[in-house]
Amino acid sequence: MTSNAPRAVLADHNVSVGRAMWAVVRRDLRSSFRQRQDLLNPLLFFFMVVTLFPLGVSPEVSFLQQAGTGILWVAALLSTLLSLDHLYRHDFDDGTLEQMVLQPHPLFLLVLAKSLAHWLLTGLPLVILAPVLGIMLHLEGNSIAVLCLTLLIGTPVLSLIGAIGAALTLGLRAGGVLLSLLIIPLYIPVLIFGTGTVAAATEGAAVEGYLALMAAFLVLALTLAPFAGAAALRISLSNS
Amino acid sequence: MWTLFHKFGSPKWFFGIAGRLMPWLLALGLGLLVAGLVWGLAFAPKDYLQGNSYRIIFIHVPSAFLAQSVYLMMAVAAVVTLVWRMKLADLFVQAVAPVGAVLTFLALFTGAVWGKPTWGTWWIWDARLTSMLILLFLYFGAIVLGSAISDEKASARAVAVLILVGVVNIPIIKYSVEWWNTLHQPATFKLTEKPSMPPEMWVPLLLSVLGLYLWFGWLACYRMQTEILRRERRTRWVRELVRAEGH
Amino acid sequence: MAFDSLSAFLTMEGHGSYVWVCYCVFVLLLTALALWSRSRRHAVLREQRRLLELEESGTREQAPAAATFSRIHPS
Amino acid sequence: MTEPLLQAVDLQCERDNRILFQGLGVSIAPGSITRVEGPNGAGKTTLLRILAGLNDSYTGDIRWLGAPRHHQLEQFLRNLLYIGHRPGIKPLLTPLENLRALTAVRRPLADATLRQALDGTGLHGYHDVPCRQLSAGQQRRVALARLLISDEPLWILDEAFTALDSHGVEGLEQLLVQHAEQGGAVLVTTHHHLDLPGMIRLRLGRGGHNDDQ
Repeated sequence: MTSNAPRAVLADHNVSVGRAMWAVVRRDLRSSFRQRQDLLNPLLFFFMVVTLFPLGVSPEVSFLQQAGTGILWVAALLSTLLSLDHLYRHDFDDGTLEQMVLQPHPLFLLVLAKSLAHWLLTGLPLVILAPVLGIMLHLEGNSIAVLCLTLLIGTPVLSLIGAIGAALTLGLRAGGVLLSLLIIPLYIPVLIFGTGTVAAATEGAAVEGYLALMAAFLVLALTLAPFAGAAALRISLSNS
Repeated sequence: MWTLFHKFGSPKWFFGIAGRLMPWLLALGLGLLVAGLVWGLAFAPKDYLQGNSYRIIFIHVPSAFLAQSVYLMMAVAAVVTLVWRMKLADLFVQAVAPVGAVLTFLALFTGAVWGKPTWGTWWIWDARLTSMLILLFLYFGAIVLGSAISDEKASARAVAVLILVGVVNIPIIKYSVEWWNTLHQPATFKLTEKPSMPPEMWVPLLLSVLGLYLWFGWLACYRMQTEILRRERRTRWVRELVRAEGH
Repeated sequence: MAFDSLSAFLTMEGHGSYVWVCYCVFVLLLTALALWSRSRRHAVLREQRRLLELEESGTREQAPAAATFSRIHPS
Repeated sequence: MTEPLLQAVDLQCERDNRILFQGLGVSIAPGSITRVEGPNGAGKTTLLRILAGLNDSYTGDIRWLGAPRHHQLEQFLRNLLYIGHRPGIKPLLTPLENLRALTAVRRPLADATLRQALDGTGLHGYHDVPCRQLSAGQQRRVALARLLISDEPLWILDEAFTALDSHGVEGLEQLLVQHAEQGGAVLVTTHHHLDLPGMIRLRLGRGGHNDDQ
């Protein structure tokens, strides 16, 4: 080559990680609001599953009061699972996911942003809808308040752990069912503490300790799950 | 050091070593297992509280022990897979996952059958059995995910991530299930937790635990060898081996 | 021996069926695992041998035929 | 001799028990345009994905500016613009929103600049229509608009000319040449007839030298 061979000019402008994360959240929110039906589906599912119990078991007040918390928690868990299948699927199909992995930022933070967007779009609406269903299941005011609190702490954990499963089953046939099989066992502690805390509150016991424990779960999930999710994402994309 | 590591990680080296170890593992394992079980079945004294049904302990406890340690071993192998990408570690996970699931099932089954004469019911939502059930689910997850991904390397790495997530969760699951159990039924009578066991009981138990571990070692070696034969088709030594076995 | 007779050993004071079922299932499953692993080994060896023979007979050496994209007319 | 931007040494990739390529060396210098060629199934896309850092099931060394790539992954990614088969365009968002989302994480630009880039790829008047209402070629153009405002020196374009009309192909060819003249480097695959001055060809054979060894 000659001495006046061209020299590459490297890109010098860098964007902060926070802005990159915000861009991920904003894009997810925006494209979800263009397709509002998808936002409504988990909520409708939540509502319908809860309705099945009075119809299928018993509409008696005593039964509903006793089982109501469990029903609401299980239904919330199932509708989260249902929505998780879409977490990466559309991004995977249109290539957005590849572009996300190629962003010059730590991938686990972008995974965290995706999980946050998912929670805002499904977990939070479930928490907001829960009191209405709680009243329909004849739960007491105090129980409903504690229930919402446990859901508020618990549903982000569901989104964070679920994101790992969604990344692992990316691009697989029957990914949705597979996702549930992988993730349900990991959801059990959250379910136990979510319902257990409400049960304790109904009996009049102090629940601060249990809530703190659930918060500890949340912190643990926040710190560990994005790393596992990022690793899983790289593996799945590598294989596609 | 690094070359040594690679040497120990080479499938060919492992195949040879495993072949030499396996007869010993099998003989010793079966010997100890039979000794422990016969002793436990016929010679150990009757338990004054539960009568003869306690003899199930000699298979329940080894199965449960092994079921849990196999998952832990898989987790260690998963770390090796992800960090050093050692072939043997992938092979190990793939070879032993179904074995672990069967052992977990055995622990559950024997626990349930034990429950019938002890509590008068086949299944009880006791903390131990419930955690075992969840462990079985975790095994299923790993097996199903492994078979759903066709590319071997990607499959091994995805399963490794899942197992690591699972192993972080196991203590949390255990703790929460125990807490849940006390919430719903105050602890009454626990399987296997006896204040003091006479040597006539714990020695055969120890023998059968050891025996089952060794037997597992044999089976794991055998299954890993099979996997090596399947995957290393292109290498010359496997070809020669296959050719030799054929005649 | 913890039992007086063979029948006592078999019945175990009413708990015999439970104990024996457990032991039988245990032995059965362990044997099944071993046998299954064995049949898998044989299947793998058979498959490898087939591939090896296929390669040695030279079938695989031939380059794949180029696509012609000519229409097929079934009779 | 200028130092290559991206360099791969002794690259080997095996997929589903089939060796796609082995002993492959790739060197991408500033000012070069490299075209990866080969029949279907030869591993063109896989090679591009490996070089872009999307696929890590390979053995061999990949170096960025002379140092191992994984030691400076973020810097590498910042200087890489990759457009794949699936170009990363969300069908529910408009071209402008898509372009904004794609550039915001690298170098935020004013909307006016983004609109100019969209105009430059012939999308004038379509800036605010959801992409799912656009044709395949138009969607491709949304992705290609990134090239007009790119400050990344290394472009990796998989099937770059797919769905483009002849006018679009011509424009893109000029853009690639111009990028190379300014010190950038381009790596492309395409089934189009592409013959640019000074273009390097990298040929992947079907099956290559796999099987017996």
